[in-house]
Amino acid sequence: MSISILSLCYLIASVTFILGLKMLSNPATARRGNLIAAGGMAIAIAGTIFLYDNDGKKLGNYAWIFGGLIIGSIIGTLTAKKVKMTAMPELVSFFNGMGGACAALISIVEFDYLFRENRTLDSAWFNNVAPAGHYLTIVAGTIIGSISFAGSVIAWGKLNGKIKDFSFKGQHIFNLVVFALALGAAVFTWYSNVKIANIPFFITVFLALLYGVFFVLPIGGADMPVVISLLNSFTGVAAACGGFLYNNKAMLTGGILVGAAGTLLTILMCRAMNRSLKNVLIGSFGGAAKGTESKAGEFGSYKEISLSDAAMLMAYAKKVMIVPGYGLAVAQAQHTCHELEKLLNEKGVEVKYAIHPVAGRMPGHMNVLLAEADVNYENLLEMQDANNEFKTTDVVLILGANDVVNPAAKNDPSSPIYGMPVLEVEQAKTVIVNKRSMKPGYAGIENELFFQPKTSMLFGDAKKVLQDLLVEIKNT
Amino acid sequence: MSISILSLCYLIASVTFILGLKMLSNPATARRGNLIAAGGMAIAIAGTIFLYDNDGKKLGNYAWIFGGLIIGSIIGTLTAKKVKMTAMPELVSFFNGMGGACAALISIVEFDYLFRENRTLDSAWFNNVAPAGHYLTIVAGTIIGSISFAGSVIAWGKLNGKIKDFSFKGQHIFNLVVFALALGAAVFTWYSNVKIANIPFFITVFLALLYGVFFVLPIGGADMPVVISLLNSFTGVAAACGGFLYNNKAMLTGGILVGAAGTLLTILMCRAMNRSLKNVLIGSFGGAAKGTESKAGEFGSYKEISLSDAAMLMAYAKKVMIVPGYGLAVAQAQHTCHELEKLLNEKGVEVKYAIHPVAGRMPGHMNVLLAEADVNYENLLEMQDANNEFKTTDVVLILGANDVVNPAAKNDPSSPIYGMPVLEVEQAKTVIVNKRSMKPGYAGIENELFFQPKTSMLFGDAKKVLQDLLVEIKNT
Amino acid sequence: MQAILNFINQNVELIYIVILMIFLGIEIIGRVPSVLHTPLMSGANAIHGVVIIGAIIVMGKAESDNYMALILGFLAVILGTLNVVGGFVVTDRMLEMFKKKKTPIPKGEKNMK
Amino acid sequence: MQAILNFINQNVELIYIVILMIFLGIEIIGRVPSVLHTPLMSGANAIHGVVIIGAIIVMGKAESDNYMALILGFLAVILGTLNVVGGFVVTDRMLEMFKKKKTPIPKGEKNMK
Ligand SMILES: NC(=O)c1ccc[n+]([C@@H]2O[C@H](COP(=O)([O-])OP(=O)(O)OC[C@H]3O[C@@H](n4cnc5c(N)ncnc54)[C@H](OP(=O)(O)O)[C@@H]3O)[C@@H](O)[C@H]2O)c1
Ligand SMILES: NC(=O)c1ccc[n+]([C@@H]2O[C@H](COP(=O)([O-])OP(=O)(O)OC[C@H]3O[C@@H](n4cnc5c(N)ncnc54)[C@H](OP(=O)(O)O)[C@@H]3O)[C@@H](O)[C@H]2O)c1
Repeated sequence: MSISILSLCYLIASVTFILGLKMLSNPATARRGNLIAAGGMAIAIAGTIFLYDNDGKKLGNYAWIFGGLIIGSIIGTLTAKKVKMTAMPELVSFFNGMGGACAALISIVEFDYLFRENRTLDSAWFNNVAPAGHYLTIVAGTIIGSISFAGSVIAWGKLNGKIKDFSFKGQHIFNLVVFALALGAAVFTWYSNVKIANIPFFITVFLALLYGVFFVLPIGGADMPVVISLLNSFTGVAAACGGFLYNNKAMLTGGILVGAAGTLLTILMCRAMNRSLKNVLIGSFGGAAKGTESKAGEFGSYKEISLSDAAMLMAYAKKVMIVPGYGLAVAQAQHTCHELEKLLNEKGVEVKYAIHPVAGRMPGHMNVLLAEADVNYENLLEMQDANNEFKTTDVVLILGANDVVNPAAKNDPSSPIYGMPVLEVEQAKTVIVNKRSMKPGYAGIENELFFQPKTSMLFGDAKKVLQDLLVEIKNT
Repeated sequence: MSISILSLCYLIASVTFILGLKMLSNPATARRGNLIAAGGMAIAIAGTIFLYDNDGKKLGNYAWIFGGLIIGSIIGTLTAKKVKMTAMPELVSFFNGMGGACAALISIVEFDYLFRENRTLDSAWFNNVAPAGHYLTIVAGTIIGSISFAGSVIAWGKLNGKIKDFSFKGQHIFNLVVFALALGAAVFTWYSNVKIANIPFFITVFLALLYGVFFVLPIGGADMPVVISLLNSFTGVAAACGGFLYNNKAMLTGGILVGAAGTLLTILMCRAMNRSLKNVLIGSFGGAAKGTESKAGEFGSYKEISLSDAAMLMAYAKKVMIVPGYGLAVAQAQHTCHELEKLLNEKGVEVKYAIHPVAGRMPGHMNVLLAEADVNYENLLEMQDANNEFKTTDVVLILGANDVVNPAAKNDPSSPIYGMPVLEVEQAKTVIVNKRSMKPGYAGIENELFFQPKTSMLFGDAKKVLQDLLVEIKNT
Repeated sequence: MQAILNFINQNVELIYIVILMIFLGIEIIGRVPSVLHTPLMSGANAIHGVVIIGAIIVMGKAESDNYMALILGFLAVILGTLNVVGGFVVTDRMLEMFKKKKTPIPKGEKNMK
Repeated sequence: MQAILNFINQNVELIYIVILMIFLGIEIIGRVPSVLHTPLMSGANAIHGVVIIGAIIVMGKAESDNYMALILGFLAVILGTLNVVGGFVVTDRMLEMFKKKKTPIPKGEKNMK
């Protein structure tokens, strides 16, 4: 009886996961989708705690279980509520790592059971005593879970700046070897004596963790969103392994669903910034090479503009469009930017923001950033609408954006970002670009825009420059 | 062993069905999708014939099986190859009916087994001897299959004009009663004596067939595409019942897939012509009422144009757009229309066709029609492109189209077709409308276009008028 | 109630398959352009012809003295085959007519990507 | 080979579920706008927290003398809960920020349909 109700709970959970994910991929329903999935999850968890029994044996250790649940919930809620909006991707990565660890731990315990049951009998081989399918799922869960745990933690560290990119020659060979060894150890376990089978197994775990670390270490911090999404789908698969282990449909479906969706999402992310997944994972070495300025100056010379002139231009403009980019996030200048907007409004200037979907370093980075400085959402224009409004714009103020306004994406088929839709700022009357130097951005390429006649550069740290602008404009 | 291979075959089949259907819904891949699904089907069938065995018992009667397969294939291929393109929807309906019949027959035979096994034992009740779930699937398969068979055959008859619309007062009540009785008979079977259980069962079959007939009879011929799509999904469900009966995954998945997709497709079809499914099934009574011309003349007067003037206009135009509609199909004037096109081309006039997605009486009707008269596909413009070209068009020739060029869909919120995208012919310099009278079209509403100054009417049967036009133009 | 729950529990896998299939069926054709409605309908019609498998099984199981099963089964096989073969052939013919017209699309964009 | 076939045959339902799930996962998020990538990722991340169920089972089965199982299980429950609870909460917070901005859409079109 109770078992039947439980499988019904799991069925409901699976359906809510599907619906939730579906709704999450549509702006209008996303939030409800998230809640629905959460509801399903709650049902599945409650069901497991109270209804689970395998042939008559119900669960015990309720104290421990609830203890863990409560501790986890408190920490989870607090961190999630406290974290600064801009730090959310890190947090996602962190949580993802926890999930991976959880999957790995489960598999390890299950292996431990297999091991204890049999180590008493002497001189038997592990493969004689353990069912192959069972062991296979255990190993899969362990390895994938460990990789996703280690990788996510590294990614987390990178995003909040604790860990720096690190790579050495032939690192890929090294990684492959580590991975191969991990598998090797797992196979060795299978063929080793039951008494000592646990040793090679724990070597497997260790090597998997090691691989996770070195897999993510070399990848450029800017690509972390992609990596996190990938590790995310890994954890999904690890969870699915757990589903096989306990023949648990909720875990199975939920895991596979995330595994599949996560993989596609990873690819979509890469596509959004015109890169292939391979290029993100391997190409990351070129990090240095990418920064090349070999082509520098090929577009002739650029002109600078003084603060006062810039202030003048904006103060007397009818419509100003602000194009925020990664630089704004680096400079943490979103609040100052909002002040500028308000000041200009007082002067009767219409101010809008042009948001490029991949501006910054994670999808929606700019929405998050400006939301933090509570800029009014009505003023954030998506790329399409923005491109329609540039024609009627007097001044475009580019704050630490570069690739997303690079005309080469439209004009120059040889450019690495060719084909990526960009903000067509050059349609406006004048363009003021704020950045600290002529250095290129993420894509590491020159930007012809900076050299066009209607463009003028306003060098300096975004925050600093904005503050000075505020003063100047007040005085005009 | 062989069983394992068989379930692999079924697995492959299911996947190909999914892929096939997915590809079918995208113009670029549709044809390949159809072939892929067909391939999967072949695998499933071959697998069943040669690998099926239930606990040791392989299949027999190969002569009969192959006989049936061959006969079916020959008839199927021939009819499908011979049929005139415009008659294809009828054929689809016919084939769909055959599928429904097949599902029903299977269930009937399975019932017959249940019945024979037990009728020997005396004074037992059917429900004591038959497993409930098994009987339930049998009944479901029988009823749904029969309805879909009877309904499809009626729809087929209607489309090729053999059967006329027929409805009487309170028909819906009658239908509901018949349906209820069918279910009742099925329940009665369940509680009747094993010796005579077959009698109420066959009454069920009969009533289901009856319901199918009266379900489709009253619905207007124009709505048959929708009805066929609905019956299509019915057959899908019936097939799925078969899947449960033999715990056969290929049948189950294939059936459910079509059941679900078919239902959605039905709704999409209705939406494409701005109607609700309910309105199509029930509203069909209003057929007469819809034809109302109460509003006639509210738009003032219309002007006619003589053949010679029309010929003149077109012969000296730079660009002529032809808007084909249901009337062209009725008049079977596609070939004449093509001749006109060629003649005008000789005279250096550019001729294009503006195709509205729901022009005619089935989706893509016009594509099919003009393809038959092998009009060059490059000259068929979809609605969007057409609407962009009307501005630069000198003469629009409307052949038996009405609703799809009715401006009320854009201007008049009270209009039943309000919101349906239409061909904006009024953007062209002059509009010539050919139809036989001022009678309204499918939607049964007046068309303001006919009364606009730049519009002039050219009455008569499309074919006749086109032939006369040919002569006239030759003489100019 | 009890009965239903047990049923669910025993057939939970099948129920999953059915539910997932329903989701898929809806997701898959969600974005079909209306001009393709007819071929899509026709293609789906061919797919549910899979019911032929059932007919073959019936036919194959029938004892040689069970005329009802033999005759109805035989009929079922013929009709089922009609559905399958006819369905796929007619769909292919329909699509043939949209094919040429559609080539511009892939040519135009697909190559870009 | 033989072994694989048998495996397939025995677990055919599970295999179906897995395959259908893969299809669904891909179909479902196929059309997500890039601005939603981050929340979607975060939401998916929360969903795979379902692994917590496994942790609970491990914890619940552990005999009171099996310290390894107890400790690791306890840890697993905590981490899993972190994943689930934290995941959903942070996703909700993210979406909060896109929410307002998106309202125009439903207002604009949805009502038409
Ligand atoms: N959104 C995503 O999901 C995502 C993820 C990974 C990668 N990306 C990629 O990131 C790029 C985003 O384009 P973007 O235009 O936003 O950024 P960008 O192209 O990386 O350019 C950022 C610019 O900001 C300037 N900058 C840096 N710090 C600054 C500061 N403190 N004050 C003022 N300026 C500063 C830099 O020039 P100086 O050094 O001269 O100041 C740099 O040129 C795209 O190529 C996208 O593909 C996006
Ligand atoms: N495509 C689909 O899937 C589908 C399915 C069902 C319904 N529909 C509906 O059908 C309509 C299609 O629009 P439509 O403009 O193509 O057709 P329509 O609106 O039904 O108008 C057809 C017109 O052709 C004229 N006509 C009839 N026979 C003729 C002949 N022999 N020669 C010349 N003219 C003739 C009729 O006027 P006279 O009687 O005065 O000649 C009639 O006004 C839409 O409302 C659509 O929603 C479409």
